[in-house]
Amino acid sequence: MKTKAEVIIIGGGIIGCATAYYLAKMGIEVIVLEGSDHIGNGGSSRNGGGVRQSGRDVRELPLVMYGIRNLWPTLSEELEVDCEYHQDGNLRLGKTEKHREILTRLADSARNVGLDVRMIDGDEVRAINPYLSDEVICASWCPTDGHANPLTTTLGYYKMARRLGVTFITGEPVTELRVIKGKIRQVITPNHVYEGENVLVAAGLDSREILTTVGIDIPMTNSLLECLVTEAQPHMFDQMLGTAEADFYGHQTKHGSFVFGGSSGLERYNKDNGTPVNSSKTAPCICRGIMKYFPDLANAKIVRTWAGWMDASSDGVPSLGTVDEIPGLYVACAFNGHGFGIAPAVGEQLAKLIVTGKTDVDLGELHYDRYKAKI
Amino acid sequence: MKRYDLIIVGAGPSGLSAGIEAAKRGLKVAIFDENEKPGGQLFKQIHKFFGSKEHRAKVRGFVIGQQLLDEADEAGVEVVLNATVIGLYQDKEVVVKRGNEIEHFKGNAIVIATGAAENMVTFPGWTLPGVIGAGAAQTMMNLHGVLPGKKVLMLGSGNVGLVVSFQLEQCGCEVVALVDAAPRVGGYGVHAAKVARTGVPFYLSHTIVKAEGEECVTGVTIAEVDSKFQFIPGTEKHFDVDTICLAVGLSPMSQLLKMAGCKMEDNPKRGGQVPICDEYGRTSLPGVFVAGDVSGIEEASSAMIEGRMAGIAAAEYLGYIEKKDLDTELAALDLALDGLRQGMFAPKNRGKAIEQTEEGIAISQNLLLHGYVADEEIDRFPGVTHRSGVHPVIECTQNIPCNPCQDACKKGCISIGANITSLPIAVEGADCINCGMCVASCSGQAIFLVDEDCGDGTATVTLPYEFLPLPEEGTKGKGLGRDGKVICDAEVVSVKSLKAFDKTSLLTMRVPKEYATKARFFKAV
Amino acid sequence: MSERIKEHPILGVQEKGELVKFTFDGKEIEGYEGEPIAAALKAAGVMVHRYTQKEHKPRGIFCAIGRCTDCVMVVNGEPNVRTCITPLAAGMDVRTQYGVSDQPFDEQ
Amino acid sequence: MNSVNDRSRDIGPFVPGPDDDMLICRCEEITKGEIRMAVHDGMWTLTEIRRYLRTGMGLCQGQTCSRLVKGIVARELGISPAELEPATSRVPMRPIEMKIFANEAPDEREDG
Repeated sequence: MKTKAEVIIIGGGIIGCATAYYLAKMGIEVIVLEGSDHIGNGGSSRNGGGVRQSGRDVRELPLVMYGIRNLWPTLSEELEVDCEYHQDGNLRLGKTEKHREILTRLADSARNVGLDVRMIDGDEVRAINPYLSDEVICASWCPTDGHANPLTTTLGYYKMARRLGVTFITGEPVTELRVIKGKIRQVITPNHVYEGENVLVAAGLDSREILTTVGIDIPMTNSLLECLVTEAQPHMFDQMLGTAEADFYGHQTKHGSFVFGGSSGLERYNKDNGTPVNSSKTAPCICRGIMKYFPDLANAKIVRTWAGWMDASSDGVPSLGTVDEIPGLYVACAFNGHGFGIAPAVGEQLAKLIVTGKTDVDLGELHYDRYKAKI
Repeated sequence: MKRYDLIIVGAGPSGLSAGIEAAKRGLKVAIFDENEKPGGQLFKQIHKFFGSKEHRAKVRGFVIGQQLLDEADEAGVEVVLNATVIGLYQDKEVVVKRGNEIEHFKGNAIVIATGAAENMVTFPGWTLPGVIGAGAAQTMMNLHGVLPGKKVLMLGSGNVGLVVSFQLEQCGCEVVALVDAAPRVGGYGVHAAKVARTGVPFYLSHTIVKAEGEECVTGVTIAEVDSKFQFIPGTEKHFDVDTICLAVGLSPMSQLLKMAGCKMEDNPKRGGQVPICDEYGRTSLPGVFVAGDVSGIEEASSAMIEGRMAGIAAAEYLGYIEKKDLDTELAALDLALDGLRQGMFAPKNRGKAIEQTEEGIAISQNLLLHGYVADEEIDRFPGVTHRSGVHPVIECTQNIPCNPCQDACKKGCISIGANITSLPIAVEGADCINCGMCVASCSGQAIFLVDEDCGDGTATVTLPYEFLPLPEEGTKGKGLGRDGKVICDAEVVSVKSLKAFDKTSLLTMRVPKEYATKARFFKAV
Repeated sequence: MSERIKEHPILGVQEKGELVKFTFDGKEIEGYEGEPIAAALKAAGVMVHRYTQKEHKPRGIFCAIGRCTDCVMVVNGEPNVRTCITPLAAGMDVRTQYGVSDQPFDEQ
Repeated sequence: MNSVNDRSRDIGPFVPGPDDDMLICRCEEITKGEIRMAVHDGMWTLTEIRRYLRTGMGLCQGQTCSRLVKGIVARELGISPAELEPATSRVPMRPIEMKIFANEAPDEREDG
């Protein structure tokens, strides 16, 4: 079994798979180590599928805008899989004046960095999506947002990277990184020692523990998110949806089912029993939330619910790029539940960074060492 | 949140049994079942059960279902129907869909008794309307009173395939063939024999090539397979049928346990994905128990005992009984369960080709290959004797755990002995009074009362008959051999339908005396 | 209704609810109140419950106990109703399901 | 416990079979050939197969096809079906209308 490569990537989620794919395209030898039994087993397979710019922190906006312009439109062809990418806009819905304030503030700051997003009133919302209830009084509207299928996209990156010769090893949880002669060198698992000149840590929440072994700490914690999916329904709409209150988000898939995510408000206190498990309270709460916005979906049957952990950082945006103090070490973690839409751009830019030392999009604001005390 | 001592998921034989035992020991018990009617598969099982008295042998499945319900009611078990358990969450929380709302409950202990689901096989056309599971056939005919089809091909010669084939015939369907890719009949020989003698041809080492039809099944082609299950060209056989029934095994329905985080294993001997548990159903999750098919595919009789064990174990877990009482009670049930797990169909013998009975008699190869014991093989079994006057002929040729015939005969004509799986012996010198109780009590319908020589060149054969219309005295027809082929003329000379026979009528036919040892079924012409 | 079992040798004559009228694709047919919709359709000789979304293939009763979901139809306007476990009621509007709609594919 | 699985292990080339067009997942209409091909594309666990192809993600949630899919994947990988972990089961065990899932019965304590 191969244990040496130019780049070792820790984490077989969409970030790890995409980076591996773009590296392999540049002719780089890569090993990807995944701790669980399955590729894409964390947030990559457990998210709502949003490919959106609106509602994001301005520090990560340039990266996601880059991806939507340059990568998403041709991704299905490139990965030879149907990523089910739809660019039909994102409605972020509001039901109160307080919601309007939140949405307006987010829209204003996004427009400042060049995003086409604007506030619209209830009637205009229903002109775009006639199924929404009268409770909706406003929304931010970003026509270039959309959604895609996170499962096929993640596994599509994996398939193509594997085809290009990337070695993927699952069931290999990393326990330690080792710096040798001042540079990152070894990646230790219970079974093997892997060696590479460059190491990317893209292991979601586990990144924190792994990075700790070389004295790097990224302040993040886990938070449970839950999703549900309905049976296939006749086609209704193609927009991605979210709400100011974040009580639910989601879209109708190509298959016809609706995928919705949401929360109960009790997530922070969820019991951590080793695997993300649904709370008995959340799905009913998400259903109640959805029905207020879409009364027509009351009869749609839920066929499945699932939960996943998001890696939440103290300031809500990821840590991305070079770890200056340890040559050869890179990080990509703490995506705060919105890592899917941004993943193609992250993978492509990280690959460039590792190979050339440069990126097209400035990653400066996402530097791992940015966390400061409040006073 | 509403809390019970014990929440049981599934009101089938094991769930009800667990509930009864737990409630009797003081536990507050609720059983949730998604179906409109309780009893699980019991209410579809219209044949008499095997086993001994303590296993409720010779009682029909649906009657056992009613008995269990009555006992549960008496013990104070709350049986909640139309109640779908949609999830088993942390802290032993059960969420139930009932009517147009969901309810949250907690159990101090939980018994999962969700039973099994049918396995399926694929062949071109397997998605056509008219291809159905054997369970679907049973549900339609025995619960809803609707014919599953008129001409049916059955795939699968295990007990389910055999029993359901017989049931199909009982409600008036024609079973055109019983097919299995295996080289030997998988279920009890007695079940096979009662189907074969009605004229159903068995095709072992055969499987379905394709189901035919555009909108629904109109026909089926089968072909012989070699030892690697590959079709042998030129062996194709076509049948016009409107229904293809699949009876190719069961898998434990253990999803709730996996969802709850129970340690699971894939155990082919137990039928697939099952929770890792001890002999009393304790899983890796404290206070979560399992019973019945969900922890390993067996018969309903074993499921009932496993259920009782889980119910008693739950009572001890919650402090309602002492550890020493638990040990005593479980030891007794262990014995009962052990009795059922003996014989050539015991779980430990799954997949083994048994050549000889426990008595050292060669197993009938014809029975394994064609579903019936050949005329020249039958005499070697101890239940088959020849003598003057009416006497029982017990065509029970495999070691299965069953002994009601021994108790049925008050004259001591039939002996099995202490070992419940032994072949019944027709006792020399005992005086048969032609009461017919043995014939009616045999769950395998394998006992006949024969008078080989009536003195006028004829013989009489009394056989169990569970079909409509019931022939009347004087009806002329044909005698069929064990293979279901017409072998002689026959006339019905007596028809007895006593309450004690429990719906098995005893039909006595007169045949030429040279057919006394061969004619085993009657068909009116 | 030749597909109904009039009398069963073991179970006798089964008790049924009241005979009621309902419609299948607009045609009026009869069934017993409370029995599964699928049983009433089977007794009336209906085999095809739906045509699949991708391949437009016919499907009907398969498991008859609400698990396989092959027998789903559009009932009173609601698609994906498991007819094998949904009790029949008088006046029900039962329609063949095409994909997830009651409109044939060429009209969707 | 997870076991090390090198996804570069040679499982041989994809060889088309005569029954590749056999439907396996009845709900989502996925064929044997699609499942076999997915294995050769690297989908080596039942969870990955499901996520990639939607087998077992339909109305019945895999109750009919999971055993069949398991057999096909195992054979393609040259391993025993028992070595393949079944895909996770999830709430709800049966499809449930949103309005019912949303409608939680009041707690008895609140009823008085």
